[in-house]
Amino acid sequence: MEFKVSLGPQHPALHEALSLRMTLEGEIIRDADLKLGYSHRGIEKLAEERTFTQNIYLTERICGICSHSHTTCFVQGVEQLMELIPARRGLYIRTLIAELERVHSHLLWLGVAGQEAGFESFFMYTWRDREVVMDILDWITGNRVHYAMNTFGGVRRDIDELQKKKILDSLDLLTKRTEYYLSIGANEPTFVNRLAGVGKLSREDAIALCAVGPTLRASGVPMDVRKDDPYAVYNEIPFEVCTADSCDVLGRTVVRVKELIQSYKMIEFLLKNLPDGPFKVKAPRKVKPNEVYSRYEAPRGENVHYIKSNGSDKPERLKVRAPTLANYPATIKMLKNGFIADIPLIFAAIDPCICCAERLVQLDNPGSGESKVLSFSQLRTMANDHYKKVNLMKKEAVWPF
Amino acid sequence: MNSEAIFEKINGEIKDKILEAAIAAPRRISVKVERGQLLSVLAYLKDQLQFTHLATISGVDLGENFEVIYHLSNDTTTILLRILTPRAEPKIPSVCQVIPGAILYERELQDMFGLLVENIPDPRRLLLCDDWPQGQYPLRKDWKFDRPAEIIPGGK
Amino acid sequence: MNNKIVPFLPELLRHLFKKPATVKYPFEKEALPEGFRGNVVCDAAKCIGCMICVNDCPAEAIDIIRVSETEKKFKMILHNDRCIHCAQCVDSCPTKAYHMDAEYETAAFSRHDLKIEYK
Amino acid sequence: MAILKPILYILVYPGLIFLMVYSTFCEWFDRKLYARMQNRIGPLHTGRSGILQPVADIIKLFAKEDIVPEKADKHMFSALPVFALAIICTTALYLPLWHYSEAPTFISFPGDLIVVAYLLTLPTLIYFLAGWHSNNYFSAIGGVRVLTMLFGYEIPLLLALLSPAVLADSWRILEIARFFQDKPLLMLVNLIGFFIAVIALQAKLERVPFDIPHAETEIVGGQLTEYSGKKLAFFRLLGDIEMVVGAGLIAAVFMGGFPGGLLPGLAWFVLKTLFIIFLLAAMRAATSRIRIDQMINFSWRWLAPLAVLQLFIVIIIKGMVS
Repeated sequence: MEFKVSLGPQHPALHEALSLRMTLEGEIIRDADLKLGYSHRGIEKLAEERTFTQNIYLTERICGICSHSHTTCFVQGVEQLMELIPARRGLYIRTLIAELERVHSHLLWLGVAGQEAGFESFFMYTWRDREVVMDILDWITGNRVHYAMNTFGGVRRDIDELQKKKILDSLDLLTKRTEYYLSIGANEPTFVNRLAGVGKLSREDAIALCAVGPTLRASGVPMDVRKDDPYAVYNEIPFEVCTADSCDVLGRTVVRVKELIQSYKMIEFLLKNLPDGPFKVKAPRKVKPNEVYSRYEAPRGENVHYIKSNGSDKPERLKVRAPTLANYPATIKMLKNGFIADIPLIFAAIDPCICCAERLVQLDNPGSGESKVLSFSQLRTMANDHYKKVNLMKKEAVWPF
Repeated sequence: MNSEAIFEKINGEIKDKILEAAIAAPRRISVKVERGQLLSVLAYLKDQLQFTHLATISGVDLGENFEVIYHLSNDTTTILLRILTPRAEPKIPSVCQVIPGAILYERELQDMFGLLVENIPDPRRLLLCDDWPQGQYPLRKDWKFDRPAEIIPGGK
Repeated sequence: MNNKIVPFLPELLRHLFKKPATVKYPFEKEALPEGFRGNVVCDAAKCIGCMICVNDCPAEAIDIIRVSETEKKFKMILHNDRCIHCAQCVDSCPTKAYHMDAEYETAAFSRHDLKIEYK
Repeated sequence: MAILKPILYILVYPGLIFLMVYSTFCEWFDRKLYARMQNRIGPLHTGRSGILQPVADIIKLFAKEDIVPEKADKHMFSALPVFALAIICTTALYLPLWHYSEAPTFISFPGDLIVVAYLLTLPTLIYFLAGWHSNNYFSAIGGVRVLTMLFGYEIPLLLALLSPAVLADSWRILEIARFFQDKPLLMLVNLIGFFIAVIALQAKLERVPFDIPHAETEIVGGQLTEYSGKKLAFFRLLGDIEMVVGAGLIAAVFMGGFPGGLLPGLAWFVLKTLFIIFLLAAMRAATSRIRIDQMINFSWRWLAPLAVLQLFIVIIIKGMVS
């Protein structure tokens, strides 16, 4: 007996709005389909009306978790358009924040994986330790989530000796805790059984469906923009690309934990080799007509900005492709023939950031382009009217059992 | 194989299929092709040069024409493969049979630019809502949205 | 697989007798870092009305209105309800008229209450 | 007066009021332990260190809008929570906590162990019916999972409860308790059975790792998705009382009952049930939710054979003792 169930747009497993329509056969998913667009904000269109300086903060708001990824991707692209060579100390600090952000994002992901699997203690502990990174970021940038550190030609704030020392001190704690979580994740039988063998994505499928980031690396493909197409100062830092061959959710967890440990090493290297000198250089306001294609390895995978300038202080076109969108086709593939119980885990394993993947303005009235402000009583009448209509439709619907 | 070698190879082996090729920036090659040659060039790049990863497809409104850019990358180089399609007849071939992962980007192009993707396996809307009016393509340059003045509720 | 039986238990039991990590927020407050980006505060005496901040503000939260053409008189409205606390105006201002304070409990009953006018 | 006494029994002391007070206290205890194990504070504000929080939650639920879905079977939907609560309160009356020797329970008869085990199964059935009659996909999936799980844990639980009964040579909870109270060393024989019973109780209470029927990240609220307001409050109370009854049953059967006079008997009851709730809370904190197929596999591959093994051990020991 097959029946269709819709997960979302509001569902406890999804932290953002997205609709997943599944055809179920008992507990097994036979077919899955995605409906996107619930949180589309029109950032690409909006960016065409904003100056480059304003766009830094606009791109920062594409995503809350990887806010630094999008600004860095945008800023380094515009720097190429401006033919500007950013300050070396600025680049080091930019890379440092990028790695700290990766640490906080991966720790967040570990917690989310625990929560989706019903392992609440794991969630609480990882998120408690994530506060350490959040505090560091708060301390050196002035905010916990939107760091606003990037600017054309470098970064906006310097790092002093005290901050350097504090970060190095916290790294020991974080390394120890991460190794502990790896041992828990690998040894707790209920948790391992939920992760191992779930959401299989073969190497061939991962390549064909253009998956990115840890999803791709867990299928044994060592693709990492930091190595393939080094930006910022990644060509000077020693690090390894972490892969796994198990092609399942456990592999993705292992890849992320390994990347955490790599990130700690990179942060230590960056702090110990921080060059002296200015942390930013002055940037021009206008940009020559040209185009640039900027790539960045965000915590979730390859982040892509295509920027075309037309000689003014505003971009002609800004195309943003966030890693989550690239992972959707692979997710559909993974969901098929899985259990209902595995949906949240498979979905969480790509570390979805739904509003990253969607970027359009929600118009209140798309036909005429009007936006209205409704009072509460109006809303209530509207809702009542709507439900009267819905009731009529419901009477015709057939109960599937 | 670094980007210079790839550039040489493209210029040597499929010179007749492409319109022009240039190294735009370090590790970036820009290749222009005719609309009809897109699939064969794409298949060549994928099979011979391991350009398996399609990062995204960007559409750009150039006024008379739409430019569609396929961002392909392998482990050393990124190719910006571009085609032009006239505004009067905005058709592009679907590349899903070569790269299955392109489906979401093609659906996005259909929504945002009103390009007609031929032989697309799944022509439904991706991002726009179901009651979005026909013929409105938000990312075209002539689609303007005038923001109404903001009314803050509870005004004095 | 070297599965142990409930490997998490020692950690859990140890924390049973430890102080919780939670901060009882409205009663206890954590120290703010130096350079925290709170609300924007303008020193109206320093403002020369150059409009750079108006052009740079990503959230259109600053309005400078010229009151009279002949005299150099401006009225500045800071829309704190739109402000995204990016501090770009602090960076852009040529006369350093702006700074950020350490206020973070900025809730209000009406968005109108958040508007600040400088003359 | 003769009629007043049973009414007091039912309404006040081992009956409704005592159960509700004690079960909300147990929920608070469980939540506080769970929170402290996770390095959190847990309930904090209502009452002294949040002790009244479960009561406040239930009062809040009673004040909420009570929605009956249009497509649901209205009579069944409304009647099920009341039935469930009535059944579980009846079960509680069989627990020997009043007094041990003369008036041990309000009603006690040979074979009440089987009756309690049977009555404890009924709420599970009601969960299934509640899910089914909600006429919602998530509820239906949740309801089916409830039944599937029932086949997993019920038989190990019964086998585990069987072994002390065999050892004590009685089907009366009271006599089993008295037997182990006289020979406390024999309690150690049932150690495997005790742990099996605790795990099965966890499954019966649908808590992590066995909260499969209402796994919120998968099927929202499971069988209770459509319930709100008063009816949900009834189900919550049901869960709390079920925890107390289950813990009390295990304490009575495996841990030597509740000896002594009126107050000490109650004190023993509280101590022993809180110990079992502590075990349940620790299990909840230390594991992650497993899949339904893994749960069935686990209970048939491990729990059931171990319970049978326990039974064999008990039979051998019994032969040696007598």
